[in-house]
Amino acid sequence: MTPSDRGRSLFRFAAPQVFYPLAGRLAPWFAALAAVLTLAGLWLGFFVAPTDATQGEVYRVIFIHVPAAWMSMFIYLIMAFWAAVGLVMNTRLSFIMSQALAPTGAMFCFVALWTGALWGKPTWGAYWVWDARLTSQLLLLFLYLGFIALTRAIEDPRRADRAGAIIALVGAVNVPIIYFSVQWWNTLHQGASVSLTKAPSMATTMLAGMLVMALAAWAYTIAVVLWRVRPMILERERHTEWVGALLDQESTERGGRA
Amino acid sequence: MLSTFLAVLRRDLLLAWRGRADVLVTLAFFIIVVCLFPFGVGAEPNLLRAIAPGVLWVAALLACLLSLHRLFAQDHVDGTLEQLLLSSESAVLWVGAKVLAFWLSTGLPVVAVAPALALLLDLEQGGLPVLVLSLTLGTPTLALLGAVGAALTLGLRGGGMLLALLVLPLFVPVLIFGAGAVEAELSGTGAAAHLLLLGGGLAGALALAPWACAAALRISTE
Amino acid sequence: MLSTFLAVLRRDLLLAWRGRADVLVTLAFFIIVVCLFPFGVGAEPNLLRAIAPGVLWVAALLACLLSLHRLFAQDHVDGTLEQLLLSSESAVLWVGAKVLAFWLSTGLPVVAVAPALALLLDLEQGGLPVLVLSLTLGTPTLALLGAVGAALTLGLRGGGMLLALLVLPLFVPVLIFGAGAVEAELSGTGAAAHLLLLGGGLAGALALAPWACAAALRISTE
Amino acid sequence: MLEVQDLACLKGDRLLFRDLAFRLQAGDLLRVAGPNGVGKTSLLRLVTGLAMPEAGEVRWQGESIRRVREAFHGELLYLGHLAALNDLLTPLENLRFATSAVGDAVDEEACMQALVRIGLGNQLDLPARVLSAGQRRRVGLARLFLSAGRRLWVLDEPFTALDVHAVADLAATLSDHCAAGGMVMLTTHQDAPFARPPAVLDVGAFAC
Amino acid sequence: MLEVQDLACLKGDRLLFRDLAFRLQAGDLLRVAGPNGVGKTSLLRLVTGLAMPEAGEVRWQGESIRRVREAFHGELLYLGHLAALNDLLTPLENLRFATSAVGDAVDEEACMQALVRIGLGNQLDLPARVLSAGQRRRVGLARLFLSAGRRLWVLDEPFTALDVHAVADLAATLSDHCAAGGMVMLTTHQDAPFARPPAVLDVGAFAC
Amino acid sequence: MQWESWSAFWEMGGAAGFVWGSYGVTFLLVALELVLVLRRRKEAVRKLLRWRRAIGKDRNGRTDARMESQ
Ligand code: HEM
Ligand SMILES: Nc1ncnc2c1ncn2[C@@H]1O[C@H](COP(=O)(O)OP(=O)(O)OP(=O)(O)O)[C@@H](O)[C@H]1O
Ligand SMILES: Nc1ncnc2c1ncn2[C@@H]1O[C@H](COP(=O)(O)OP(=O)(O)OP(=O)(O)O)[C@@H](O)[C@H]1O
Ligand SMILES: [Mg+2]
Ligand SMILES: [Mg+2]
Repeated sequence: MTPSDRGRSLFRFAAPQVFYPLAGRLAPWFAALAAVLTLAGLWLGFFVAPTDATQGEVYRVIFIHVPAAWMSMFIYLIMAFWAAVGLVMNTRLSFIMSQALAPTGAMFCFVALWTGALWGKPTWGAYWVWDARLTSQLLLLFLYLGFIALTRAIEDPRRADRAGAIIALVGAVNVPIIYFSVQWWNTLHQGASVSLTKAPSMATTMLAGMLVMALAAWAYTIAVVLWRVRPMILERERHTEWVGALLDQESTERGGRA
Repeated sequence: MLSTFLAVLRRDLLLAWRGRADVLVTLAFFIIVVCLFPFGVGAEPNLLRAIAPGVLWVAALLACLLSLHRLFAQDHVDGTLEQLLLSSESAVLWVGAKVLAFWLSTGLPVVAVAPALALLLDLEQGGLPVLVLSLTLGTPTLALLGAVGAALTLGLRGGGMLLALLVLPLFVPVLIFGAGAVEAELSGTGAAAHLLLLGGGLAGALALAPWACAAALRISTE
Repeated sequence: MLSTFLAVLRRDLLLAWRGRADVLVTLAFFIIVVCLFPFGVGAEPNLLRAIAPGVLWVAALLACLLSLHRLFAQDHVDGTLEQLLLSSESAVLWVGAKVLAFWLSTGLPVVAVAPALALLLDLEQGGLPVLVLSLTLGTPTLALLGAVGAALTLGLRGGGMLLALLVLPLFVPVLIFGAGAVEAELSGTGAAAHLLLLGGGLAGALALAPWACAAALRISTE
Repeated sequence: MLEVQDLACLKGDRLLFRDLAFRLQAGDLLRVAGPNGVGKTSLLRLVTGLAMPEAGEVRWQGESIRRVREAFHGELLYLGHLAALNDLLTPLENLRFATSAVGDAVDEEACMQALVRIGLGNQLDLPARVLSAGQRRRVGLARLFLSAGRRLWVLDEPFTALDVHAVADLAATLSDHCAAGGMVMLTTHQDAPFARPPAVLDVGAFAC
Repeated sequence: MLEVQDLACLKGDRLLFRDLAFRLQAGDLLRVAGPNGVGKTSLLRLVTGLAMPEAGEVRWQGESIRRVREAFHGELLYLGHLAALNDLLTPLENLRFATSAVGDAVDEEACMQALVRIGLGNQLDLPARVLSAGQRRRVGLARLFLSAGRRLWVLDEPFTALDVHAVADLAATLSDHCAAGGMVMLTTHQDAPFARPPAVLDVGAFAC
Repeated sequence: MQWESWSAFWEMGGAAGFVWGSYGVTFLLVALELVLVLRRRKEAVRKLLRWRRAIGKDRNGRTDARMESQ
């Protein structure tokens, strides 16, 4: 074995090398898609959908509230999926994916809570009630925060990857448990004085606006995650030759520009 | 195989005995938190009675939470954990022993004094057996789930608090069914369903937590 | 003279910043404890509103209590405390700096988020300013009293719990007047008397606690 | 027996060493040398399997230690920088636990003799907290006398804090273990009177 | 200058030593010797005033150190077994804090130079947690270069974990301090190349 | 189109605070996230370049020199 062979066999993570430029090329397209869909959704939501008979204009919050709530739950599932893949297959890219998803998921989770609270005040008369769905959303936010806090608190990336993966999986097992327990807990105490399912049956234009906004949220998530994955790949693969070459190129460009 | 389990169990119980102060103080914490409530909320008996099961369960949960970081911390600092991980036995074994010893020395005393405190808050007598039963089923679950969190946050700065953040969402279902059992019993609905769910949770935690915990420990000491 | 004070203050704030996670997590703990209560007690808004001031104050107290052991522990373990005690400046100075940095990094955030949590528990809006004021006066008192306890229990086994046991009796009056202030305001009696007492407590603690704490540190490191 | 190939160790930003290779056979005493911070402790932790290498492999009897973990750990004794003492327990209790936790069946009498032999006869009943620096170290080293059955000893600065007599004693014990067909791998900055001068592995030569 | 009279030290129920007496004058380098557990660390802590003697007195310039505590601590530098490093701070931050906390006005540049001089030039920005054993020790020792103004240095096993170069360096620094009229009192089990052989105080001779 | 005027649109039937509060915070967070994410790459590249220079792997140091001499 020649020394250079050895050097190459030292770092043999091909996948990130392929994924890095791919992510860079795809992300702007998804971002553009997200922008277009958002504009379309807002137009549908504000100018096409009619005023709601019972709630008046407040209901227009729905066009971000529901997509955000959906995204926050989907993203957690995807995060846990990548964590599991990482633990089983021992691929670094999966861990990176799951960590790149978390902040966006937490953001959507917070948005769902915030918009729900602002919606609740005029419709229920309180910013917050301990309804089952609301409560499980709050706990989901805590799960996100725990995952982020843990992965940030550990400096060694390898340890952070695995520890984060474990807590993501434990959390994923717990999400349904939390959801059902909270539901049961609540119905025991008070009759469903407030219930989201009693929401007014929707006009098709409302539904369309909501769906378009949900698609926009998907596109946005994909774009942001692709962008976030790139520097994470660079940082972890900095010892590889391809990152070295890439950085050299980058610094020449900078030097050239200066 | 059993020798590792027994060695760890024996040592941890010996340590608990040597550091009796600790065990007593976990208890004292439980008692004090419960006693703080009348000060904070006001001494009205009806109000206190209404919140009694919730307060007792929350206090038990906090007492467990606050002693959790002790579970592996000392062994991590002084290098014992490294040695245990170098044992040729499966880590699941001694992790189980450690959690068992932990529960015996912190959970059990809490379960034992809970009825007395319930009387202090004027909980109706009919609720006492259910309270004890729900704590007996619930606190081991808390210990098992908490052990995973303790292993993950080992040696991190602010570990104790990070631990709290990680495990509290996991503790919520236990709390709901635990406190719910007592309230259901008092309201006449019957606590059987709640207790069954608590039992199921314990079985699930017993089956999964030691593995997760052992994996977490290997990661944390790397 | 001031140089020691400033050096310690600067370093402790830097450490708090370096370990931001810590500060955030203390906060998260406060939030979570408040959120646990509805799970234990049930979601009925009237009940929750009635216990809201008490729950918020108990949670603030617990959050302070649980971060207290951090105040000197690290410096004790790594020998920094010995070095500080060998400084030719008076120990009262740097003890004051440490407590100040501690309050800035744990008490202040709690005071800042308390109003949001009060809304979660549906506390009436009129009570919010009094809640914030009472916490602003009360939490530094807790930190000062707690520092004495932290110094006394330094390096003892089960220190965290022993600490809780030692300082909780001292904390109870603060809790009573703090939660009492909010309740008095809501019931229309006016909170002035309560707040005055809290202010007096703070002044007293400021005058005495650093000395007691310095003496306790000398004893603990011997 | 123990074979290390192409080992690389990454710490944070820094690649400490790469392409490190050596082998250890029955009777070998290997001293890992190099200046402070070159990566000796890191190497020892890789060899024991407590840490995972960035690249390369550690082999025990020809098999990767990750595949034969249990068998390997059954043959290994590792004493690190940390003494693995619980401050509340006495030296005797600590030693008994340390041996039985890793599955060695050692009775109390043997533990006591090991402690007496290493010079802690008067400290058997003190909590480890009050022991002096050298005495703490000795409690850890007492395990050597009870672990003749474990073939590979990996010791991180075992001579630290020991007085001259204890150093000579320990060196003799290590030499005996090798003479009986064991393997020893250690780091130290001090000279010690080994029976035969040990082989030296200079980590600095593989540094990046 | 420093005078110790009739000192006795009781630990638990064991009287470690009694009637211990010595004096240290400008330019003296004193090595406290004795086997493990004889009471060297205990003696050093008595001398610095961190612990109180069972009997006897420690005098600084003829006055009991309990009466002139502040003046005495202004002249004293003590480095114990523990490195007094915070794991989160970098060596530079640790060193700056260590000096300014005891009231020495030292600027950042000087701290940096001290660290570079002691061989930590590449570790200035790492958190102390990840340093190797020897590097941790060095951060503490860097204070020596910034404390020439403090006359009495009391060092507990300063050579522990240091590699051979660092040991030689440190010995030279200590010899220089004495040559410049300072006083050094240290314990060690290792030999070190001092400029002049140090005076030896055998604690064992006073043991009970 | 159901809005009589722009001002009616901005008033949102009296629910302006709630609706615009929701949309405002959401888009603020999205903008913040985008800024952070895009800046993060630049920072990472800068940090890595500094690191490569520190460990002396920077081949570009030489290229730069060559370019200057040209
Ligand atoms: C902080 C308060 C709130 C939170 C955390 C919250 C949370 C959620 C969540 C998680 C969902 C998705 C549920 C699913 O798809 O299964 C959702 C959907 C929805 N929410 Fe909210 N919500 C809040 C307040 C409100 C309010 C005040 C209203 C209106 C009165 C409302 C109306 C809706 C509607 C209409 C849906 C769609 C229902 C469906 O697709 O089944 N929400 N919310
Ligand atoms: N995150 C990090 N970034 C950069 N360097 C690091 C990091 N973590 C550890 N190091 C370096 O890795 C080395 C670890 O060395 P190790 O503890 O193996 O040294 P050693 O050879 O045992 O030294 P000693 O003789 O002092 O015990 C140190 O030089 C340390 O500075
Ligand atoms: N409570 C106690 N009861 C009996 N003996 C005690 C007690 N506390 C400490 N000792 C003994 O006092 C001695 C303390 O010694 P010290 O730490 O001063 O030793 P040292 O000379 O520094 O040793 P080393 O070279 O190992 O550092 C030890 O022998 C210890 O066993
Ligand atoms: Mg080392
Ligand atoms: Mg000593």
